Amino acid sequence: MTAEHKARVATTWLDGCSGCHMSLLDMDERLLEVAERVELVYGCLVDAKEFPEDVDVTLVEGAVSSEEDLRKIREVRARTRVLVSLGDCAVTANVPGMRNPFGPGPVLERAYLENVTLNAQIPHGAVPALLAESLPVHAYVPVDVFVPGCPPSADLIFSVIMDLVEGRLPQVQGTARFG
Amino acid sequence: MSTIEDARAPGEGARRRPPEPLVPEGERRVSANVCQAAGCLSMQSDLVLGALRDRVEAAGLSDVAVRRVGCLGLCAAGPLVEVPELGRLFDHVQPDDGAALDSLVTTLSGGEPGGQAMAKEPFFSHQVKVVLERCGQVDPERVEDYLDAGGYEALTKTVTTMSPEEVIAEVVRSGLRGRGGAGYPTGLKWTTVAKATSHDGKFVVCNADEGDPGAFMDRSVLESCPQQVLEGMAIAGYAVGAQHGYVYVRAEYPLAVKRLNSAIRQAERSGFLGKQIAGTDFEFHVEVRIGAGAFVCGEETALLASIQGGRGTPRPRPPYPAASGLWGRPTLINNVETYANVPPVVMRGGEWYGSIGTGKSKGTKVFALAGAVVNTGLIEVPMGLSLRQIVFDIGGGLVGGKKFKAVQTGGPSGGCLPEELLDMPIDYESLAQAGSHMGSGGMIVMDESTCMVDVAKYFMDFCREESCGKCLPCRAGTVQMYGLLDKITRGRGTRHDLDTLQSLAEMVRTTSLCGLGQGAPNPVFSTLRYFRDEYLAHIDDHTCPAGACRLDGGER
Amino acid sequence: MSDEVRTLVIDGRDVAGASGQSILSVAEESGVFIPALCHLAGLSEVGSCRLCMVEVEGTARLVASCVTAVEEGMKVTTTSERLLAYRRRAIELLFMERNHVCSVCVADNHCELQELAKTLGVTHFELPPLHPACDVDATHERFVLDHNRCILCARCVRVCDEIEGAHTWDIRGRGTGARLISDLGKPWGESTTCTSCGKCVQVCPTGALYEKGRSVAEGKRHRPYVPFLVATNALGTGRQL
Amino acid sequence: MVATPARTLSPPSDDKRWRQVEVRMRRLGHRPDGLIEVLHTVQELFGFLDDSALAFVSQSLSVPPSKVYGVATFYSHFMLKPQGEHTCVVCTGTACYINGAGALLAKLKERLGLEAGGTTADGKLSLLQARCLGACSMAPAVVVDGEVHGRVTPSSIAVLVEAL
Repeated sequence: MTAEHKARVATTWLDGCSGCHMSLLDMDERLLEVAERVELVYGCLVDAKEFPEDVDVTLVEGAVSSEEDLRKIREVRARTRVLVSLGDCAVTANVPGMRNPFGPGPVLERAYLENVTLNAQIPHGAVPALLAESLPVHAYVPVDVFVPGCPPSADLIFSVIMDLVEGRLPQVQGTARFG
Repeated sequence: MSTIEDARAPGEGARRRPPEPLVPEGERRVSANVCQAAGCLSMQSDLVLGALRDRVEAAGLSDVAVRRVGCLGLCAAGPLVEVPELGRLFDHVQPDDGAALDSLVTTLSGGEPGGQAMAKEPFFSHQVKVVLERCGQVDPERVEDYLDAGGYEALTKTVTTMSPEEVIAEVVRSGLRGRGGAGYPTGLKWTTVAKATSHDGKFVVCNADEGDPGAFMDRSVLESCPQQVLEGMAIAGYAVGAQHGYVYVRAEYPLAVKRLNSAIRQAERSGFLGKQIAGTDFEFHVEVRIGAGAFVCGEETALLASIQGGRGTPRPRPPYPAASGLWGRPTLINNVETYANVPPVVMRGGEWYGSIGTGKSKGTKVFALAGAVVNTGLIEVPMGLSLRQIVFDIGGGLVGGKKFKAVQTGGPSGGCLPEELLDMPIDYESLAQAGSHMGSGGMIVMDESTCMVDVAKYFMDFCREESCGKCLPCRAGTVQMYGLLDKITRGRGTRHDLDTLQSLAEMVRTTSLCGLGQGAPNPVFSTLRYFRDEYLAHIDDHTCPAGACRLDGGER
Repeated sequence: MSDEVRTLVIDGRDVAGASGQSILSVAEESGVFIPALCHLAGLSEVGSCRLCMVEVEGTARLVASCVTAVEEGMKVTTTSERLLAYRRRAIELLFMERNHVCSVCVADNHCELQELAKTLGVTHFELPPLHPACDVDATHERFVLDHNRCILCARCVRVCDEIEGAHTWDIRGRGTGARLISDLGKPWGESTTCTSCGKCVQVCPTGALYEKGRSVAEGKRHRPYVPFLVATNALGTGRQL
Repeated sequence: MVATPARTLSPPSDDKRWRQVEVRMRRLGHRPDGLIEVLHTVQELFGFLDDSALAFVSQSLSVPPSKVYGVATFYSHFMLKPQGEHTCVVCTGTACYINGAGALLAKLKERLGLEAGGTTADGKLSLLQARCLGACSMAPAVVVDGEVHGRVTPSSIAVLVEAL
């Protein structure tokens, strides 16, 4: 099969721990099978600076927690045909969302003031500003496929990718679960 | 003490009368009935009573009785004084309003009658008083007044001349249905409790936990004529074979509680409660239980849990209270208005009662008319009267000539009826078909300045706060529905939110454990049905057509 | 309970139960799965989670199968599109009501809520999380109460009252503000009625109650725990099961 | 643990009002189902229900403490904290709501810096919210120290509260 027939797939990473990407790599030798069907056009495994246009499938890991996350996911959505929320953070906000009952202020204070012994200060400008709440991806943009799990198993990710490149809607109901 | 004659006999040693109103010793030519129900009282009608009494005394009118009575109905125009013999009504009578008091005294002394001619008051047109017959006529704190007005004749007739089966047959014949909202046939309920076997007693419970916001019928009845409710309960006790009754009243109604307690003491002294009622072996005791501020306790199983000292959480039915109620024994539960209907049914017969009203909804219904209507107050109308007659004839139309938008009936589980349904007859079936229900009888008129999405949000706020928290759909579902409605009223909602709201409402209605949860989505359904364009205006155009919502718009 | 036999049809299968027995219990015995969270064999039924609602032919309303007795000739349907939609919504309402973060929960892998979400095919939530600020009470010497994971099923309340006889637990407040409480709403460690028997921990379907020292995914329960207790109790008292 | 016979329990203090509570409990036969009645009595006498009162009632009626606490917190009428010297209750029934009770309440909250159910720092005033007082014909209604005021406006309420 030639490169032209390969699905253009991207992965991206918002507020998450990279565990879902690790799980993706856990496919081990099946990565070769995937590579035959997929052209990876963007993601932490690829040296691309700009999120490209005209992407068939994007797997997004992580919750939307900062202004930068929000900018990124809107761009991704605009340039992607099938958007996949990969893992609990993208699907439910999961661990990043644990700050929500407290609000960003107390969380920043805890992290940058109370627990710091040297040069305690809340950073401004150097890092993107936090949104009031950390929310799942579909709180901001429409999502086509949800794959919960923390992380989703390599088997599940493999089957989701293969379903999508073969034009099937992945059936994860009854297989995937939170946590 | 055994008969009515005995009870009326003066000079009973045990009888301690409450402070006497001014009643002439000799012949009474006319009387001035000063309303002492909560509405008028809050406008100092007690001072009006005192002031009028002083003036009548000063004028030497020895054949005039100045009496305190219960609700005269037209609460909007209080304090009210009625001169029934002349059919005159004086409204807005202030204790320091010399002119009004002078006019009253002139009227009472036989001069030019002042005030309004009641016959001409549109407010009193269309009304038929069965439950409220004695409400503006008797002193609520004097059993003698009630007896003079024919009170306790029905109970005496019941226990001395009728078998329990005959009493129930009469109630069945009347077609009376529960006035608490659901409209369950009263006779059928009584039959079930009567048939239930119990070795250690049965109970009769009066639900006076009138919690619907905008409803004050039961309060008015208890404040105006508590004896009639007690009499109805005692008749019910005789019919179903119970010797003990409880009245469960809201703590928010202190005056009703006070008058009820005093009525029980007086009825006991007069031999109409307690042992050997009317000289027979029948005994019936009534205790008052005061609620503590939980709307859900209007639900019968929650009410029973509360009477037994627990958290007022409903339980699944069956078993129904008729089979297993208070302390696991058969228990009859009806509301205030239902019991108040019983003495007239027994006295005048079920046939007579059934001749009032419509095919399936017999008799009269008491409504509390409130909101954006001119004549707010307490009314009693035959079933089948149209909404238009109530709002525009009795209610006198809308305040300030504003445009009518909706009538809300049935409280937090009821619905909002639009203009096109104004000619609908008011009965159980029509209301249910229109997506609302009778409820206990609150009727709130809304004009064009009321936003229907905001009204739905208001009721959802009520339900989420009053949910007992036991079953999941009601506990968490009402909170989520409130969130969606709040989002829409802020102009942040989407069409997708509307779909979610609708499917969530459907789920909460179908799966909740009790009536509170099952009914909670009704205001959403009815406003979506009749006022969907208002929802869409908030969503698509980010505007509130009524100008009631503060839209902050923007994206989430 | 009477021994009279009732025959009925559940999902097209002919089954039999005793009069007075619940639909749920007969289904369980017949190997038909009906989801439920507040129900636990051996405890009284409260009918509050509403997950076990089923369709009964000839009845317009759904009935909670845990509190509805079987009747002769009944035709019960335990799964339909409508029921599935309601159940998924119920799971969603539970997840959104408190702060359920499976990945860092002591009950991960041993949680009835998590398992049910999977079984019912819940993959995401449409409704917004309410994320209330909830306490974690670790004052007891052996156990922890994490309100973030509590679904108010009241199994703990019932086991403590009905089997242990201590009635340490109850619910305070109402609506979504309702919380599990011990004694006069004070920290669990100060309870004078708690016998530290741990029954509440064993019956908790989620990670709301757990043994100290357990970490993520280590909160395995001993099941079936209550039926065993009920059986031993019954042996002691001669009470009929 | 063997329960101490309820009748010999001693009240939390030698305050004379406890005698009235004891009389009420005796009249109810120290039955557990008299719980709400007894809580009403305690609150009438003391204004609120504190821990010692709840514990006393729990022991006297042989009701588990968690159940007493569960009941006391279920009903909005029961107060677990002392109330202000004065109370201002805003009715938020339907008729009052559509006649502007929301604005009234917002005004009061802002002016007093309180949420509904709160009491000012000086203990002077408690702001409460009621679910329909049945004074619908005078909507919006406010009850200040037990006295009903009808057709209240944001400015007239300010005057009322200021006068306290």
